[in-house]
Amino acid sequence: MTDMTLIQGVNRALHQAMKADPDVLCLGEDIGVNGGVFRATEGLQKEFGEARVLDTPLNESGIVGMAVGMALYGLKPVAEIQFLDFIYPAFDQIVSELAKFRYRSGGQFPAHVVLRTPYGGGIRGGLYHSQSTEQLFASTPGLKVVIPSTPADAKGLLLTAIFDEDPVLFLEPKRIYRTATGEVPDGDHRVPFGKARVVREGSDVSVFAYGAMVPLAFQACQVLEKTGIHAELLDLRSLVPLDVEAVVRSVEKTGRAVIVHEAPKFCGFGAELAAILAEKALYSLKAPIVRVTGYDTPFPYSLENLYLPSVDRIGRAIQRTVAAG
Amino acid sequence: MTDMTLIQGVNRALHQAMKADPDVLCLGEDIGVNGGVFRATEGLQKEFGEARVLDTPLNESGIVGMAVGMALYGLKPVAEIQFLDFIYPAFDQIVSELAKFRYRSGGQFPAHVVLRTPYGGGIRGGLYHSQSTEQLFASTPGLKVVIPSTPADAKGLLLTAIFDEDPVLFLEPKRIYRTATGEVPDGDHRVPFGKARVVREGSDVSVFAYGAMVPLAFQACQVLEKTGIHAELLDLRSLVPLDVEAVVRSVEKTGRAVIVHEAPKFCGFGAELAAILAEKALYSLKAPIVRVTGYDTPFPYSLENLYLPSVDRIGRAIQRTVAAG
Amino acid sequence: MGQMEGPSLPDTELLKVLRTMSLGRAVDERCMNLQRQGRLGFYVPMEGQEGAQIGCGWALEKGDWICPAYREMGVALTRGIPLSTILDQLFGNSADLSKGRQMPNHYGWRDHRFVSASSPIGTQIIHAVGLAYASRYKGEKVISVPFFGDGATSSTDFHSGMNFAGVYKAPVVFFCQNNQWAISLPREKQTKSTTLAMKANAYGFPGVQVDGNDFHAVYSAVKDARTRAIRGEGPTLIEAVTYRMGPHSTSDDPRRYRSSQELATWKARDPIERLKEELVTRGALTEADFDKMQEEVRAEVAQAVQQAEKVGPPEPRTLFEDVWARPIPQLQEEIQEFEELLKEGVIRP
Amino acid sequence: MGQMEGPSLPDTELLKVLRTMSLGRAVDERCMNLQRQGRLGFYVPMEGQEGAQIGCGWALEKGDWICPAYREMGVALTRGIPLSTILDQLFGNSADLSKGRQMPNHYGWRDHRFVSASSPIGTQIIHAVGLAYASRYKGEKVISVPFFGDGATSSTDFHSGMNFAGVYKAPVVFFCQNNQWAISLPREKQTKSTTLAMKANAYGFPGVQVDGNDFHAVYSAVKDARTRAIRGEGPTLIEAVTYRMGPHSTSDDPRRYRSSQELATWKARDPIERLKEELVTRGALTEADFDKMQEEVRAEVAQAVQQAEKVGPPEPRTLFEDVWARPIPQLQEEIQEFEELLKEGVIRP
Ligand SMILES: Cc1ncc(C[n+]2csc(CCOP(=O)(O)OP(=O)(O)O)c2C)c(N)n1
Ligand SMILES: Cc1ncc(C[n+]2csc(CCOP(=O)(O)OP(=O)(O)O)c2C)c(N)n1
Ligand SMILES: [Mg+2]
Ligand SMILES: [Mg+2]
Repeated sequence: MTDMTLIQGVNRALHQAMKADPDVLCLGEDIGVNGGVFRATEGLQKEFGEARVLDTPLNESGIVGMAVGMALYGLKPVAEIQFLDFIYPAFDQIVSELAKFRYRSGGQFPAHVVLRTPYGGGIRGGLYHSQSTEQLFASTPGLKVVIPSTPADAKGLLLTAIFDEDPVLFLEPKRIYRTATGEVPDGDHRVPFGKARVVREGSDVSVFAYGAMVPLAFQACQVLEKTGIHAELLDLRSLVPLDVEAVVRSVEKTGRAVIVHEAPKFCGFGAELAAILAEKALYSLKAPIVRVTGYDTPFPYSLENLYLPSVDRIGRAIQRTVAAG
Repeated sequence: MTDMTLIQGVNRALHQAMKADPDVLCLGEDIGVNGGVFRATEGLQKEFGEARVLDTPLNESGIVGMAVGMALYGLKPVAEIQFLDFIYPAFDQIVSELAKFRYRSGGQFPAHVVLRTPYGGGIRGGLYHSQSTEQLFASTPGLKVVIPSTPADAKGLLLTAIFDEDPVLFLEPKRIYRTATGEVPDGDHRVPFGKARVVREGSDVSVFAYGAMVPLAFQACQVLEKTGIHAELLDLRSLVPLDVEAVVRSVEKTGRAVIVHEAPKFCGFGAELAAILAEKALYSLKAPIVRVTGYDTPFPYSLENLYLPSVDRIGRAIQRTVAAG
Repeated sequence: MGQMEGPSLPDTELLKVLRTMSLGRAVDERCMNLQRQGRLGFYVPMEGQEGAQIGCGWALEKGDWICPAYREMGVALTRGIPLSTILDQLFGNSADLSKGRQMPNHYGWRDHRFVSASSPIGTQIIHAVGLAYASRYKGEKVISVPFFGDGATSSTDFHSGMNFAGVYKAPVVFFCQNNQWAISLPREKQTKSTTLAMKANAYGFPGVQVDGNDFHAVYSAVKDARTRAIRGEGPTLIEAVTYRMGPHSTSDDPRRYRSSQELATWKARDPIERLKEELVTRGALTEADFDKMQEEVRAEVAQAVQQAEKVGPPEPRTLFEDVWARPIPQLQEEIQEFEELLKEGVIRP
Repeated sequence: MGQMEGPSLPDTELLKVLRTMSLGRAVDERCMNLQRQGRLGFYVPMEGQEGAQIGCGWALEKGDWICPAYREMGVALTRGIPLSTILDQLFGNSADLSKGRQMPNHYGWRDHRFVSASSPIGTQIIHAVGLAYASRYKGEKVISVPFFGDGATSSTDFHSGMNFAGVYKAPVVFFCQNNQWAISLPREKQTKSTTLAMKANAYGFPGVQVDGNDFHAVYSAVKDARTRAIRGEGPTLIEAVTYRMGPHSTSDDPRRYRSSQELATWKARDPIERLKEELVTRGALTEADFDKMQEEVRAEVAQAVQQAEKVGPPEPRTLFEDVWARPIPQLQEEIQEFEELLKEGVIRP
């Protein structure tokens, strides 16, 4: 066990995977000499050389497409996209190629690529350094979508991603890169996909969150505990595959659901959670399902604090849901 | 009134808009001399010339980006993407530029572009000539997403789109381009966005559909009528803006909801409809909300008929929902 | 344009080349007919491009990676892929290694390093760079060859692929078949560069324009480029100037946009006729031999079609395979529902 | 590289140029400091690129469209945009015409045809083609100028923009500031083409490389290209060779990837020093005049900063404006909830 930050967890996983398997390569903009603009890849090029840690030209379609080619060969490329906001030039490569290679070839050409990218708000990054658009990828069959909220999960989920067989979009909540700290198991620590983490148990309401919203939701739950509301908090960890069973089970117990994410509400990932519950747990529901999310606007700069879900906003939603029925 | 097909409705709208307003231009691949691979733009270049009907090089980012530039000037470009499946190279231009220009400039630079594109399955087009991915656009604030299912709506909604102030993704259900026929008002026929069409009224269950699923759902409802099930069918027409009021009102009346779309289920547009209902109409719901959709796989070729929602599948879902509670 | 002095290969081998080209032509003819008769869903002919495709394929080695677009049946024939395997794909039947998942002409065979093609234009160009990089990284002496058209030079991944290949000096031979048309858009409206070959300069490596209807010219240009790539001298772009004699696909009507005169001009440059004439002139082939060859390949095609048509469609359950390595919960649930629907007869294979 | 023989403009005007360059430098210095003090959220300096930016801006006409990236403050100064307007954007205050929506340096002013910048690299390049096409279509005799860096030449929309401009002969002057670095990636690793200018050949129009630290060279290259474009002779790519003296942004530490020696070499070629020396040599300026000019511009900046800092943040409700032309139902509902949250004090401005 070592105490570290979330981004150090990422760095440890990369380091360990590269050390363990020469087929693991990293590529991306500024990831070599510079160690990544957030320093996630710090030290890797020095240790593993330029042939394994590639600084790429400025073209995300090139980065992902090149990684797909490497993966077709059988390598295990880990591509960094500098910000999730800059992934869209690669969208065609991701949804048309990466996600569909295994299927369209009848299983002959699996393409296992890990796409790592910082995402989310709270760092005063404005429209293009703050977005959360996980729903775009979660709605594309063939991809997996994974989001850690602790240093241990950052390392454990990333190692799982690198040695998984499917393409994985690994979203790193940059806002808590350095503020989320904690003990991380040394060695080959793997956290399986599709198993939500019960952050706290409770009987009155189920709160679902992921990424940087987990610590905020946790705080909100803690505050409410003092008012007699016992909220259960689940960190989903992977959106695809989703731990449907845990989500449904929790609401069957509590009868209420509050969903928290940074992305805009309309057609966000929260919609799928609500839809699953409206199909599978309808008769357990005592109160309307509430979503606490970013608003249906682009991400603002000066007014970011008013835009993002806050402890108070989450708390109010939980309180009202419990009061509602 | 003139009897025509859905694609003729599209062609009429384009023709009329270009005739009425010299600021309306069309651009896209093969839309000029060839009149579009589906003939939606037939005759336009001949009538309005090459300066107003542009055959473009093969680059969708270029098509949309160029249209954005024209729109920044103040023109009203209508860009055709040959198939929705080929829109992804332009995804960055759509979600990062087109959708955000008005917002990021504080309203100084609105960018009003209409993106027309055939979409959906049922024509044996396999993975890349069949997809429905409306949720990708509906989840992006700043865009409008519109889908006709009749010739009259094709003309009326497209004319509204061209003279709207916001960017519009206009999805044309290619499967019914020629099979959907009907009377279309002559002249400047406009159909407003955000008003669902009640295809049939009913009291037992609400069925929500759009595009090529509307005629299938209608057939299913007709069949069930004979068994004493009175289903209400709404054609949503525009996903953004959505007629939330009509959706909620219908379920408040019927107490049951079946959602039909071609796109895969997980995180599809149906999830948002279910989420809205689980928030706003929970206490009216007598039965779990059911989604009849494409499966969570890429779009297949040989087995397309097993993949797509059919009259029977829709009918079964309605029947079961009514029986459920 | 590169013009060869004499033959690049012995006549015995050139006869095989001619036979392969003829076989390709026969497949095209037959499949266009099958589509018209409603027996095949769709088809993309390569008629007119046999010199370019088979010239290039002939110059490659077994381990080289092919990253095709949808028109590369001729290349497939040079890779030793059985005719029946090609037809299984076209019919999307249960013997198709891609499980009937894709439209006709979107081939892919792992064992032949013939990468599964997709429809979006240009995407394979950058894959080829990744494959080349990976092969070199693993110590293999092979190259990658992305195949694409004149239209594809405008695509996003032409730019990313060319630039990345230049930067990493990847062993790639970019093979562009300039067949003059991208559906209805003529080459001159696709881009204003004088040649497509010269686009390579923008990425720091050489581009070569060759007569794509001259098997020898193509063969030797590819051989040279391959040698350079293997030696570590970096990528090459080859522009093979040729012509699409048929429609873009069975959905297309070229009379809407091009003249019969243009067609006639190019018909006179037919790559098969050309190689045949050469061999006849040299006395390596008689007209009768050639006619017999045509009959043979047609019979071969007829037999393969008959066989492939008999094979049934893929099993319904295969619909759900290969989305992810293993079905994840959301899919498992759908499979279960699907089985019920099948059992109830709500959906029928 | 193009070298000018004599001055391109009368000394009175060159003095204005020097003042504008100095003003830009003063804004940079001040803002870098403000950011360090935590008074400004972020900043992107253009230090070292004043010759290129102001040289280009000076050669343009009022109606020309500017499609900037995030580093184009110098260009903004040449468009007559008041310093206070620039600072309002940097502070994202309620006077900012973009309503504080964007990070610092992402300027946009409709009245000046200075198009709102975004962060994604290269996207504005193709917008410029659409704007140029539209302007010509409406009969205006103006051009569009997309500004971008060496890194952006690898981007998707460099390729689409250059190609479309060539095909439509659009009146565009592509202005590339090759400042040697794309964050930590040096020019030589960005692309293997010998010059960036030569990339224009791949699209059928001329490319020119100029010394970007020489105001005169830039000014006259842009003037020439503009004239060609207006005459209907098509687009030009200009590569202005310059250097980014500061960090990529306030988030960057260039010591991680480049040498102090390289920095020193380029410091010796400072575009401001160079123009000043020229004017001093010619007797049009004294050292004292120059020092006074520096004091003046610094005072001007200090005053503008003071003023802009006093303005408060945008009103909370503005958060929901301009997403669509009018709020659609889903947004109206959110606005209503937002108002409640504000009233209850759950969210606080
Ligand atoms: C990204 C994308 N846009 C549009 C299409 C539709 N389309 C299919 S083929 C084609 C023309 C391709 O021309 P070219 O690259 O010259 O190849 P050719 O068909 O001539 O072999 C177009 C526009 C597509 N498949 N992909
Ligand atoms: C599509 C995209 N990818 C990555 C980034 C992150 N990024 C911001 S600036 C930059 C380098 C740009 O270099 P260049 O074009 O030379 O412009 P300069 O900063 O030197 O002025 C990168 C990689 C981005 N903004 N957009
Ligand atoms: Mg072609
Ligand atoms: Mg640069």
